[in-house]
Amino acid sequence: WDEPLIFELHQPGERGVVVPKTEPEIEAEIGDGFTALPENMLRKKEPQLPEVSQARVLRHYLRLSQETLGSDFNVEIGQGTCTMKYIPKVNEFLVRNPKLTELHPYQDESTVQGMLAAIYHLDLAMREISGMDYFSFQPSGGTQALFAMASIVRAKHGATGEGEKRDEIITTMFSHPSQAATAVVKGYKIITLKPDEDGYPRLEDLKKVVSDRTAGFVVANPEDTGIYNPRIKEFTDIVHKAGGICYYDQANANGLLGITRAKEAGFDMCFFNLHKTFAAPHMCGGPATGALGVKDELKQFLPGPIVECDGEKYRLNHQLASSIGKVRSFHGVPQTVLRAYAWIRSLGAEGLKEVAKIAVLNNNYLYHKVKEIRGASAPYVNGGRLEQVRYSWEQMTEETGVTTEDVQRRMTDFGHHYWTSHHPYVVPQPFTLEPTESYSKEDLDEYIAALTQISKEAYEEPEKVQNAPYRSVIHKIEEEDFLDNPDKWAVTWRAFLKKHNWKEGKVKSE
Amino acid sequence: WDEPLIFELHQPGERGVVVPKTEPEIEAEIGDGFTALPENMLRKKEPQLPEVSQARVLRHYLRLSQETLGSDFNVEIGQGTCTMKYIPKVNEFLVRNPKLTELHPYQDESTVQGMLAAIYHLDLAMREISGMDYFSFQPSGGTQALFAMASIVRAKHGATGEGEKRDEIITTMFSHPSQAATAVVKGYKIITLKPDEDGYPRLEDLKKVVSDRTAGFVVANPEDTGIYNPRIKEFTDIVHKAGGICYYDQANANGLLGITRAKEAGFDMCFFNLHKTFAAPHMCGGPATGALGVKDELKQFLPGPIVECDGEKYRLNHQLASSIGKVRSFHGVPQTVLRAYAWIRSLGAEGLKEVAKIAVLNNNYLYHKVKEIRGASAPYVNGGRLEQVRYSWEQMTEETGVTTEDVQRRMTDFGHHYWTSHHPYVVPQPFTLEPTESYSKEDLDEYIAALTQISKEAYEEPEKVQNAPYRSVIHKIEEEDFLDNPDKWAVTWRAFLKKHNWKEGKVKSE
Amino acid sequence: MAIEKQIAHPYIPNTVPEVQEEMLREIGAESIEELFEGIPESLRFRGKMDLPQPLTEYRLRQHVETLLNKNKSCNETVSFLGAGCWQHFVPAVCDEINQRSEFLTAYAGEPYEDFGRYQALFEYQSLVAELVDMDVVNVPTFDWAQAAATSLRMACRMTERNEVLLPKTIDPDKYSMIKNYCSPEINCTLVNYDGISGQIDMDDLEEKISTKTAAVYFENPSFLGFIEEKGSAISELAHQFGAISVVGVDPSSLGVLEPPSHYGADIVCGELQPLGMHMNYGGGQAGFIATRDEEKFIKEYPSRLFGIVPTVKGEYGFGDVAYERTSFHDRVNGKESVGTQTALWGITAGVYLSLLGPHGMRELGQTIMQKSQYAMKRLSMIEGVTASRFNSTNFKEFVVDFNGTGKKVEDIHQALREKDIFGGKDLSSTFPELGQCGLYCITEIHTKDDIDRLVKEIESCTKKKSQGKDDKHGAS
Amino acid sequence: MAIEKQIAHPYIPNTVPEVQEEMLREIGAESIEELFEGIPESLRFRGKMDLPQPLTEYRLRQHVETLLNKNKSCNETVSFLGAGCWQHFVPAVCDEINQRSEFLTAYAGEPYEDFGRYQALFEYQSLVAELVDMDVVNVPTFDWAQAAATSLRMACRMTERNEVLLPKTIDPDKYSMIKNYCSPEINCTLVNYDGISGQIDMDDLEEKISTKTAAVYFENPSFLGFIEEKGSAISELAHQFGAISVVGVDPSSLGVLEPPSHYGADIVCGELQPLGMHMNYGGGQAGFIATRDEEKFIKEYPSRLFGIVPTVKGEYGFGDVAYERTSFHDRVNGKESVGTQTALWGITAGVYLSLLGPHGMRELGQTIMQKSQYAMKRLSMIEGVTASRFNSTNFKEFVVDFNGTGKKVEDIHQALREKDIFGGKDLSSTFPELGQCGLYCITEIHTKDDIDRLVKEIESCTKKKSQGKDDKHGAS
Repeated sequence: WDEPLIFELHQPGERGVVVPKTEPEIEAEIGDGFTALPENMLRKKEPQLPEVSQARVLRHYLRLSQETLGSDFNVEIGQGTCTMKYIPKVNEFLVRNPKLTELHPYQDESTVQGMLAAIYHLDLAMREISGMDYFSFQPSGGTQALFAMASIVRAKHGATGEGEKRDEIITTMFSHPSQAATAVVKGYKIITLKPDEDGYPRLEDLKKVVSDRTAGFVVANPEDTGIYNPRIKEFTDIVHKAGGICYYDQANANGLLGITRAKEAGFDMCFFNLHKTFAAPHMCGGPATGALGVKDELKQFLPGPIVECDGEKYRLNHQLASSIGKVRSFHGVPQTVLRAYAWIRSLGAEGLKEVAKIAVLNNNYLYHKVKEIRGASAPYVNGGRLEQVRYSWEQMTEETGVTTEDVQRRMTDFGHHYWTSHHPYVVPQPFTLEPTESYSKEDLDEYIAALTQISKEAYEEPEKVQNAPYRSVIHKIEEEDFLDNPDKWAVTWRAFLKKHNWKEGKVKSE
Repeated sequence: WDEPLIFELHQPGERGVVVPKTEPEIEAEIGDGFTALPENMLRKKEPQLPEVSQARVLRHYLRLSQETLGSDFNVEIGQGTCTMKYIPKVNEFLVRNPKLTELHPYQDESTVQGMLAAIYHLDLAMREISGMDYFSFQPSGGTQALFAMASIVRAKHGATGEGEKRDEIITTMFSHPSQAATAVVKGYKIITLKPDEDGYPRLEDLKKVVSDRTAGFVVANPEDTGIYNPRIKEFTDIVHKAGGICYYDQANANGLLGITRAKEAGFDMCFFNLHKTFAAPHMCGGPATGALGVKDELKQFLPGPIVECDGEKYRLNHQLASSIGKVRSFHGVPQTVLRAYAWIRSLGAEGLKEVAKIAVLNNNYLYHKVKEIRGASAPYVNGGRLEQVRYSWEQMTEETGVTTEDVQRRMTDFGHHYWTSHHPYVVPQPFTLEPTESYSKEDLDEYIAALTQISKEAYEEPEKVQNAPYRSVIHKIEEEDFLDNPDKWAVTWRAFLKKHNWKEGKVKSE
Repeated sequence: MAIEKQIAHPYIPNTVPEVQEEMLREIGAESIEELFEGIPESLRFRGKMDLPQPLTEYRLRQHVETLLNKNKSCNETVSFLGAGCWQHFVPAVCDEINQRSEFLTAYAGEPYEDFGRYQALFEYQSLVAELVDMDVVNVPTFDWAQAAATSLRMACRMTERNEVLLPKTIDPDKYSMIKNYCSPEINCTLVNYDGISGQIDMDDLEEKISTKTAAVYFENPSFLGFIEEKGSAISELAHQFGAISVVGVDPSSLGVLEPPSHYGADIVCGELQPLGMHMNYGGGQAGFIATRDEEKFIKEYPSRLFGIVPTVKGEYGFGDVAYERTSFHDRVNGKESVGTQTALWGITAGVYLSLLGPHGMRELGQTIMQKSQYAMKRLSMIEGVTASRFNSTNFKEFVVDFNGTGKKVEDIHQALREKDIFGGKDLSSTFPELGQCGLYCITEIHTKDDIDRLVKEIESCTKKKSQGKDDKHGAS
Repeated sequence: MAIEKQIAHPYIPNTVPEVQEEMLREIGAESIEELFEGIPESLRFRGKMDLPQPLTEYRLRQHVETLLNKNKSCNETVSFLGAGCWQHFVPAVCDEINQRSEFLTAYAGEPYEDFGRYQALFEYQSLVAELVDMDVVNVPTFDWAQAAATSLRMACRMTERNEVLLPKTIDPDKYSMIKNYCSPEINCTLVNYDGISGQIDMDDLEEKISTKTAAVYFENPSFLGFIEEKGSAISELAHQFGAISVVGVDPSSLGVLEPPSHYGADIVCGELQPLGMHMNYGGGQAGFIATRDEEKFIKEYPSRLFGIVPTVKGEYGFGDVAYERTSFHDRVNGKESVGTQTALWGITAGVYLSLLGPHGMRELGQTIMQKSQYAMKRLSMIEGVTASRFNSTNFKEFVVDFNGTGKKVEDIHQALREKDIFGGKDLSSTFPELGQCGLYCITEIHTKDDIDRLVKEIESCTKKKSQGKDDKHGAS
């Protein structure tokens, strides 16, 4: 499709929809409704929204949808650390039920017993999976869960009078940026442990940095590299000894279900992304849920309300003793809670463990095969990866000049998605793959074949890769100035119209 | 996508879904359930269905969906006579309601009052629109409605003892093939009236062929040409005088809503395709509804049951005196009945008339513009078209060798669909366009631009058009032998595997 | 700033006056009314249609939902209705695919723009072919009844004869449809059934068959739920007389039952609704016809048959096999007629079979057999009740005989309905020779609890011999 | 032919043993267990998780539907709940688009494979920009509360100050979220409201504002539903002290109310849920932030901001504007944090605004004003009831004062619930100074009948002064 912007479809007088109207009786009694309005508050100039008929709006967005590569459509293993797994269709039908979509968050508890039951039973399941004692599903994303955990750390030390003193949070290099970023928002200084030559954080480094200024320790395990730190209990012990709180970034716990738990590794809190490990969809980037679990002694700090059950009726407990307040309005994202609940119910305990086993099998198979591709490598320890791996094209880039970003664009031509890494690029020319349990050997082989082909091209005709893509909706973007120059950037169509008049040059499709 | 056939995705052991199981208690009591089965009736060899995981099945069919150009996605004006109009999304959500989808057709009337009410009220609306007295929604398509009408003609004459004698049905050239074909099934001989130089059937021709062998007269008006026969009442009068029954093919009545009716034109029966004029979707070709309306005296012949109302309760009347029986099981396609009802309720009487007016406006605009394209013409009378027109590329073909089928393939490259005509091609190098009320002037201009461009190509570089398409999922088909040679045709994958071994040559996409 | 009274309808973009004027200018007309001049005044409808006021989208939704809420659906109750439309498990993926805008709104495109539609329908043909173990399957027709009627017409054309035999246990509604479709040229005759087993009475069949017989039609399982065991013998007899053996089949049985092609069927037809279609108050029906890959069969199909055909680049393309036989090609001499039928249900059935695979189909069949046998066994324990009425093996459906209870089916079902149970189809008027019987259906969706509850409620309402209608007020 | 007990799970293709063996052979491992060797035995969980048995798809659906049927939804009743989550008309096209598999399952692709996602979000930004009449809008954040909290943090960074002022009429839950998000570095102070009008007490504001003030935050309409009229004066005062004016807004009002940018707002934030999202028990929330197109604002956004950027062929491409400010780029020095938030709701809000257009938004606002004024008028006719409690103009919500009835809100609402009416939010514990008051919400979906019924039922339950709880048994 060569689909214009919605504003370009503007035809004055057209309508997409008619909103319910005021009854004539009310209009007769009340008038136009504006009389009561202070003159200065009445909008004088209509918003310059486009006027488009319903069919054309639908066609527009349907076409845009077809120009989007949802994970339902491809072998979506290129977004390592994000656990792009199969989103069961039945769950999507379940969350479209008006008995969920048309619930108001302030309805009386007696009218939402079904939803509260689902929340409560997911809590029970999460406790089994993690070994934690209580869960809150309010954080609507991993970042918000990390923020909530940093807030709890702050509140906990605040409660013991150490809030001011303990102002450092320790993290590691191969972790999600939000671990550090959310702690910074809560006023913490960040101490980052670097990996050793095998990719593990060093116990000695940790020992050096812990002190009575240590507020907390946040880490993922395995980290983005897929490497599991076997000494994690020693890490948490050291932090505990120094008076710090250990919290576990389990955004992606796909290789660990039923295998190992936060509790045994000594963590005080953890969170799971329901939109990753628990098969809720990513929805272009949310809404999502970061399910936050804590041990008993931290329950009082949870954002409220949480759901409790007296054996018969479910109720909302708003009265947590030292709650950090709220991190998101109402009850988080109940649709995603229900999805995760449904997913767990479709697998059971054995099924969850099977998920972990196949995720790890798939990842090791992929790891084995990718390492055989010319110019590709997997830095750090040989073997020992769980559910994902951060790879490197360092050698290929040195030998051909083709970078990981070039490969990324070229992968589009094969119908694949491919992600590099968070910044900073500790691993040079990185790419991060995570096959999850959802993909078959044949799927993995297809992805591997594409990488192999691109490597071949890089060595034989590098400009082919460098000028990619060729079969995308658009060609290669020339971005620099349009994104970083305040005179050129345009975050909205109105800003674009003010700054540029560049429609002419646009390539028209046939 | 270069998506294989589903059979090529077979991986023994994979599963798409698990069906509900037998409880262990039942299994304990009954055993495997096969003991009771006569040995000769137990299936020995499993059906050779593919084994595929759920995600892969979903991916497969989603990709096929993207390779299908639904009318939601394009300016779907190329399927003239089929009234491809906007399918309101709200109606689709309404028919997904379990209160409809999970109804069994033999439920007690007391448990389906809502559905019966919808059927009844659609009947009332159809009566207003047509002037007929009763409607049956059992025929599930226009062809079946035409068949039902031919059956009623037969039954009616049978009732008066003229069943054997009256064995001719008169129709016209520019009508749907099913008019003749269904009458043939009912044992009738077909007499076809040819158009005069202006495209009208001749009254004199009709007079020549009517006799006491005339069973009925079936016609569309306007016909496929979009030309309305203003003397239609004279036609029906002549047939009535000869003792024949007149039935009206209103498959497409889009230009007539609120403008003129079957009753005034003297018809005894008519039918509307709810999936055309009344905005139910075509669904790749059904299920659909041909709403069949009759005048009072033919009610007793209707296929049963029909819905009646005593002012309070709705009931099914199975006891029509001389019913032809049934033409389709149960109550037709109730989803489509509900869609049509919803569509009418969203427009009202004025809205329906507006539909006709804009459909005719759009068509005349298109007619005016297409005639200006080099090599294109609209045979027969100048002007006077209602909602569709059959055009001709005769001149262009003569001058360039480019045929209407070439244009058809080339239109795909522009994201458009384009239909030629039913057989036989009375109009040479035909194409039939019907813009309906759903498309804006801008949409029409886009379609016209594509036709204009192709005409230009035909005159400048004809082979470009002849070798099209270039941007389709596939290239030009070389069909002849594979479709008409019994040694080569393959209607199923298993037949294909037996006859051909041609996988190797298949072009692989990147 | 009052609300505009005259606004463009969301479904009709060109209600905008300025655009209309521009278009009229282009056409050279003064008004839209002028464009209707071809319709004489005497035919113009100048009244106002008596239709309710238009509703906005929200109010429409409210209105229709209020209407539908007056229905009580089978998933709010436990239903044992079958008789040609069955409540099965519909995988969510089936719904997702047939709700896709692309498939929902596609129609008659060429394999270039509608490639996916062609491939999906070709796959559907191929999948059903595996199920029935035959090489040709059509793009689906309206329903089983239509498929059977067309199969019989195909047989008549092939044999150039005009008599067909059908079993007396056939669904009367289906028979009425077939009869109308076959009349006036083809005579339909019913063959008696054995009173004990329900099976076709071979003596009667032998008596009625002749060299005028074009086809013998029977079903497996039969309408009354039992398995017709003598398929081979029936087919052989038909073949002896030069007739075609046509067998109608419920495909949900084909994971466990032999396909008719294995006992001599020349044409197999049946109903696709069990393969992924919701019941939709009967709107989920779709029929299929399957044959061997022989020219004499293919030439007689009225339906479209999509076949593989290569492109200039050697890709798989698709097209209509033997198009010239259709009424699209020749409206008078084509085979019967073709038009919009039930393509979307064909695609959906393909999705269903892809999801279930051979194991799923076998488990489906086995589960149905186990549960229905359990239900029959338990029902037969009720005093005065026998299930099945016939002494044959059943699949999915069976006749429950209430004659021994002294109660009418109607009253029993009324009592069940008050307990939110929909009993089976009442056969008392359509099969009067059976007296007070009902056709009950058990599929994989029924649980042991559902069945036990049915048994309990029937027990309770047949026991109270004299109370009769008073029960009604005891309902919860 | 028994049912296989061990079968591959439909969600996990590689449970097939043969495939597993082949993969292990390739890896060079003996078993899958071996791949977990990196996890020490002491950390291994060797127990069995106590989870219920797995359900097949059909049973899962039955189970969850049974659960959800225990809920009573707002479209089975008449609900007057608002307070941050509102029941509006959701066009079917919005649902269709956000249920599309493509958008549902997309995530973090590049503009090459996810072009549609980028364009749809860019359009959303552009459409909201028109609504608020500002040039920059972000990819949406979690909700209004988060948008407000981030707006305040942006203001603090821009001014290098750490005190913010907020109105005492703010939603207490939102305030608790903002406070936690701002602590420990930023101090939040509440400004009193005028007891009669509810408007911000300008004297108190003048007293509390200083050159330490980073931002003054207020809302329009306010949490309690009235329109804050002195926007210009407040903004001017803020600017005098070098502070940023931050205004939170309900976008459903912006077809009729002036956008905050017209009365001095520097940062506008708000809630997108009214623009096409179902309530979803609170799961429909999404926040936006808008500013002028100035570098000093853009540099402080933590969110992604998609901008247009040309391709080598001159097509529209899209990319992240000023990416270096984000925590994705710099985890320690980036602005706050960014991650998965509510992109799908952003896309949906774009669809909604495209459908309504300027006229639809105006009609929406006007309809809400008319109907809510009607409701206030009628409610005020009830003895002892005043609506609104505050002497200002309201939009959509208003405070109903029950103090004169001698009844507790809780009891009135309980009585209403028995009539299938959900009364508004009880304010008695969160705004104790108001006594027995409720926050009621009227949108375009309410009919005159709905409102009249509410009035009648309140009348009836407030009249019966002494009967109290006995009412309960009168429910239908």
